Amino acid sequence: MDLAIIEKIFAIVGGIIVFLVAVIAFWNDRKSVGIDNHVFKLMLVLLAVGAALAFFAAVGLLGNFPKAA
Amino acid sequence: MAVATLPHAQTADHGEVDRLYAETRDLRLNGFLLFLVSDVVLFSSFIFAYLYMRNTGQGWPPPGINRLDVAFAALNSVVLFGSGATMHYALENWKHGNFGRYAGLMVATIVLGAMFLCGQGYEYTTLYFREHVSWAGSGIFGASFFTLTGMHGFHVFVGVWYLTVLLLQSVHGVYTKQKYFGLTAGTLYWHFVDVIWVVLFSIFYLI
Amino acid sequence: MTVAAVHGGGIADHIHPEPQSFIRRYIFSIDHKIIGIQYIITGFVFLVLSGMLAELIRVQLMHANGGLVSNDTYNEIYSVHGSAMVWLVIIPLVTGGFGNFVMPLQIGARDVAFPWLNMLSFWMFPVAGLMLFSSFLIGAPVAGWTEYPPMSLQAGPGTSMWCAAIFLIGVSSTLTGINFLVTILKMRAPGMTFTRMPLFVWAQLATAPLSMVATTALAAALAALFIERQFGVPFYDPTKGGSPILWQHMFWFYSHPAVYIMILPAFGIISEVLPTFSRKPIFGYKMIAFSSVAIALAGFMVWAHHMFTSGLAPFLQLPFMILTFVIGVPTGIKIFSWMATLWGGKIHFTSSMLFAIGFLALFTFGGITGILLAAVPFDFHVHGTYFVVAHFHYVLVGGSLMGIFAGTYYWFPKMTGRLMNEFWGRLHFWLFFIGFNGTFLPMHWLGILGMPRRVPVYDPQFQGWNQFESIMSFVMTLGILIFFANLLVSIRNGKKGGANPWNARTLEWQIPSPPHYYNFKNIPAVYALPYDFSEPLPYTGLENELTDSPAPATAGAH
Amino acid sequence: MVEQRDPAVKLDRGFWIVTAVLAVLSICGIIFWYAVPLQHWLPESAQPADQVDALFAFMAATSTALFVFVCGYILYFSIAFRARSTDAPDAIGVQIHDNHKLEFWWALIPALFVILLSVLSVKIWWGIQIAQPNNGMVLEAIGHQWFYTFRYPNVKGEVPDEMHLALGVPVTLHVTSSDVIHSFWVPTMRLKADMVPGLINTIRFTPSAVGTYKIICTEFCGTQHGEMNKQTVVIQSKADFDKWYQATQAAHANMSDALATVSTGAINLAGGDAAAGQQLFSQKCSACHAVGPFSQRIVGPGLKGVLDDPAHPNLVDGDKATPADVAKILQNGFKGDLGVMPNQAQNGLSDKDIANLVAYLASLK
Repeated sequence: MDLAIIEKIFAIVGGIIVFLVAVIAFWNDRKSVGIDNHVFKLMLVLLAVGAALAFFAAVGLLGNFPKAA
Repeated sequence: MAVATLPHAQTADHGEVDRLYAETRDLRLNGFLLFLVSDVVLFSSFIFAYLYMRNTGQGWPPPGINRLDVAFAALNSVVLFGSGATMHYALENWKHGNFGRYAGLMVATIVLGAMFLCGQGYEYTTLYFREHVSWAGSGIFGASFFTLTGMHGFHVFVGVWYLTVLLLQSVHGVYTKQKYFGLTAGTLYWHFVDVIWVVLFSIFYLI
Repeated sequence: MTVAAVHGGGIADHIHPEPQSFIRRYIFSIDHKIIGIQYIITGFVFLVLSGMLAELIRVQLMHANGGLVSNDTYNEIYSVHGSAMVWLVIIPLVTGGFGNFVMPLQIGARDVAFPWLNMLSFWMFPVAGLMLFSSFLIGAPVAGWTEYPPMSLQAGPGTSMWCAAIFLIGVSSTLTGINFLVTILKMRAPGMTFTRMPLFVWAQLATAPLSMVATTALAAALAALFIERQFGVPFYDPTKGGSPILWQHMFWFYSHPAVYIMILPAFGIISEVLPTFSRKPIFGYKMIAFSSVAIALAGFMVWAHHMFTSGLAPFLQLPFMILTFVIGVPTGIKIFSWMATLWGGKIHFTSSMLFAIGFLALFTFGGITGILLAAVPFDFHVHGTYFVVAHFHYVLVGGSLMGIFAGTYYWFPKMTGRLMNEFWGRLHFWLFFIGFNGTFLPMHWLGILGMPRRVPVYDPQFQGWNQFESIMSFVMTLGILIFFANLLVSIRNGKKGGANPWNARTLEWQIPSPPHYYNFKNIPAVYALPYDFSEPLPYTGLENELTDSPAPATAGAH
Repeated sequence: MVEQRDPAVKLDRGFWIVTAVLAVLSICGIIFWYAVPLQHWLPESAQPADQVDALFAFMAATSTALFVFVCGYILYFSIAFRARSTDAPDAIGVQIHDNHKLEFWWALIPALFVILLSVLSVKIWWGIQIAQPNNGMVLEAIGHQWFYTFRYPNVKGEVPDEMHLALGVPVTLHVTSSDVIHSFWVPTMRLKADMVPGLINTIRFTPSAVGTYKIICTEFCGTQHGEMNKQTVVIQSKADFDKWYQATQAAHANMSDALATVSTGAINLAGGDAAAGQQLFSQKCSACHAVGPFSQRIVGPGLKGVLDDPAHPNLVDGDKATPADVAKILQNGFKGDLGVMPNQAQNGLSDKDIANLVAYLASLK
């Protein structure tokens, strides 16, 4: 199989897993207090966003594609 | 002078020592967060420089340079983001006293971080040898891409070592279930490195 | 007042025995007081060095055709003069020097939050200074303290040295900012709420985030310049696709807030000196405190007013112009409040007070010319001329340096236990004040009439005024020499001052001079603002500070 | 207790006398700046200068008034409220903390002043940046280390030494630089624009007084920056200007429109290495030129087939392009309808580099 396709499949699967893990971790932590925990929650949200971006890039909805000439 | 010989550890009871720990931890936590803020500013400045140069009106990427490979970068990003998740759960497990699972997740984090670095190395060599894109020789594209991702890679590299040291420290009993500021700092740092990559990934590969 | 109340908020004392060896005590000390004095001594050494460069500049400009040094040497001299005055004199003195010595004492803390980091910050500073001055050996930077590319890309190897030195001092500044911010936010004595903090602490609180954030942006710009010079990686070189304007954006994004890093602590010093010697509460405490913060915030949004002529899109000029005008409002409020503090006082004209009053006049002038420069149409005329030179010397010498002198006369007794000589202090003031105005006032006019800055030779029609300025600069220098002589003699032979020679009311004056290693035997509790002369002191827990009784066994260990 | 701490503010006669004196002094200052405007010391030579002077007069007058009041009160308070030798050593001043009414007013006054100044500055900014006539004669000024040159429409090459302008004819002046940052400042015009390499800044004005006026560089540009104030703007009547313009046109008729050259000899193109040329192209040329057809422009045209595609007009001498022609452009630079290309002095190409590049371009078909 083409290397690029393997890369994409891994990225898609990994993106979904990381997204779910980050969201679940955020949900478990949602009531925690303290400045460190607040920062952690913010970071988890951004992590989920990052995972989503990677997922969309891998499925081809986002990213650098040659513009239609 | 009397103050010079204060035997505080003898006079203070155990509860006071704990309170003192909480307070120094509070100072260190605030200091560490502010350090991360200044690091964010450092990255932001370079990101500003990149966006500024990118918008000086010659199209991007500049002629003669191919677009970056999104698929591989997405995979590599997922590796780094995954390490963020494992790191988060490592700290959670430490807090709950599951030291075994903590160690496993830490090792996973370190391995994933190292994998990200290898991926970046692979990407750099591909760019350099196959596409002839280099730091100094490819105009503002090479300058901004390699400077920013290199700076981030350096942070990851430092982070991998930092986490390794933390793991060894925790194996040797430097931290306890109650007192683990070093691990909190390590987790904050690692999350910070991840989140910077979210931004870099978006501005280099997605837009 | 219970013991618990006194100790209740005491936070994170660094309880180590006082070091006894000379090196750990005076060289690699982690005591904020020693570090503050180290900053002040080092800063004054660099003040002498860059003051000598300033005199070389003035001697060169005695004649329209120059003649003292070659053009290139002249360019090196003023570039190092500017860089050193900003980064090695004013910023370290007002933040590292007075901030370190005074701020923890004023908030009732035993040290800053990270004493070891504080020592590290300090030791970066002389190293950076030596690097900057030794760049003369390999061809110092020539493009002024702003180092605009492409000039700075072509200049000699000293420019890379300059980058490294400023980067180092920037890291030091950032670390100090972090340190102070945590100290002020977390380590105040119990009862010292935000609205009970002395105004010098407020000034440091407004400055610390500026040093932390803005200096990091400068570090990025410097790193890029260094990389481009050493490895040819294009950021700023237009022939390789880079943009010289990018440097200007990044540089001024730091250097405009840097102006406030330099002036806000001086505001703080003035706000301590004026009430003490007027025997009156500071007028409009909250307005002064909040306007410091407002100035610090607004300082991040006006950087491009340094770039009106460099090709900024016309419609971008407007917001930067108007925001710059707006900064005049909080500044004006401060000046009016200081003025009102004098009204109805019992003013004692100590040297410190003379400098504070001189500061008011000169800073007002410099602030007004700043408003003039912010108006885009007028800036088109005077940008890059001696008008600008005059403006920022009024703000930085007439403002910050006068504040530093006021602070030195004011806190010298606290640092050494001895007073400085008042007669020589007053002579210093008058020579300095007259010499300063004689040197810099005519520059406004020269700039408007057509004298560009950074020139070793100039149009002969300006020679008369330049000679007058040079002569007046000697008067100013004489004043500074008197100051240093006074300082050196007073350390050994000054009159003993006791704990509180000025009858001042902030916390640092309630403990012995010089303070002992832990500052406070007991951390005091604070009940009100310090500036109320008709009331008893608003502190409890200080009863034992001035007696010989040993500290209670719990002092230090909460 | 409260009364003692915050006594009612009483302003005595001395205060009002001083206020009156300061008011008189301020008015004198204001009259001074309007009676003796900037023009008195520094003549005006272009149309927006009068607006800048008006703004300056306003700002100088109001700031003088403000400064007189601040300094006057500081001086008066210092004298009137000095501690006297008859006072008890622990005597204290009037214990006033705040006066919200007063603070409101003195926050409002600078705010109003700022609003007024903003309105005036924006109006004059509009007059300088936006409202200037757009139909002006388009000129260019180019900064070099350490002199200026000028370009006129239909005059080949660059005009050295003096910049000639016609009285009353609007001018659109584009400024740029060939090396480092310079600045173009004519003090009598009250106008300035930085000359930034790679960037074109524009100022527009209408010459308004016949005479010879200095051009001064205000951005540090190297060793002889201080001597970059010798050249002048010559404003002449329309008839005199036309005479000069025609004479210059004739004198420059045989000049090349290419920029000044460094090495003048023909370049030996033998042994050019196309692979090295490709590398160079990606570094030096690709910012402005695509490897595509002639019509694919970035800054300059696409260069695919530059030596055999008939779509490429010959830029040098009108014949079919030869490798020597391309080398000549790389060597001498180019200026014309298609844009500006730097010459050898600016692009930093060695003769060998040029040979390599030509070989690479010849390989694109």
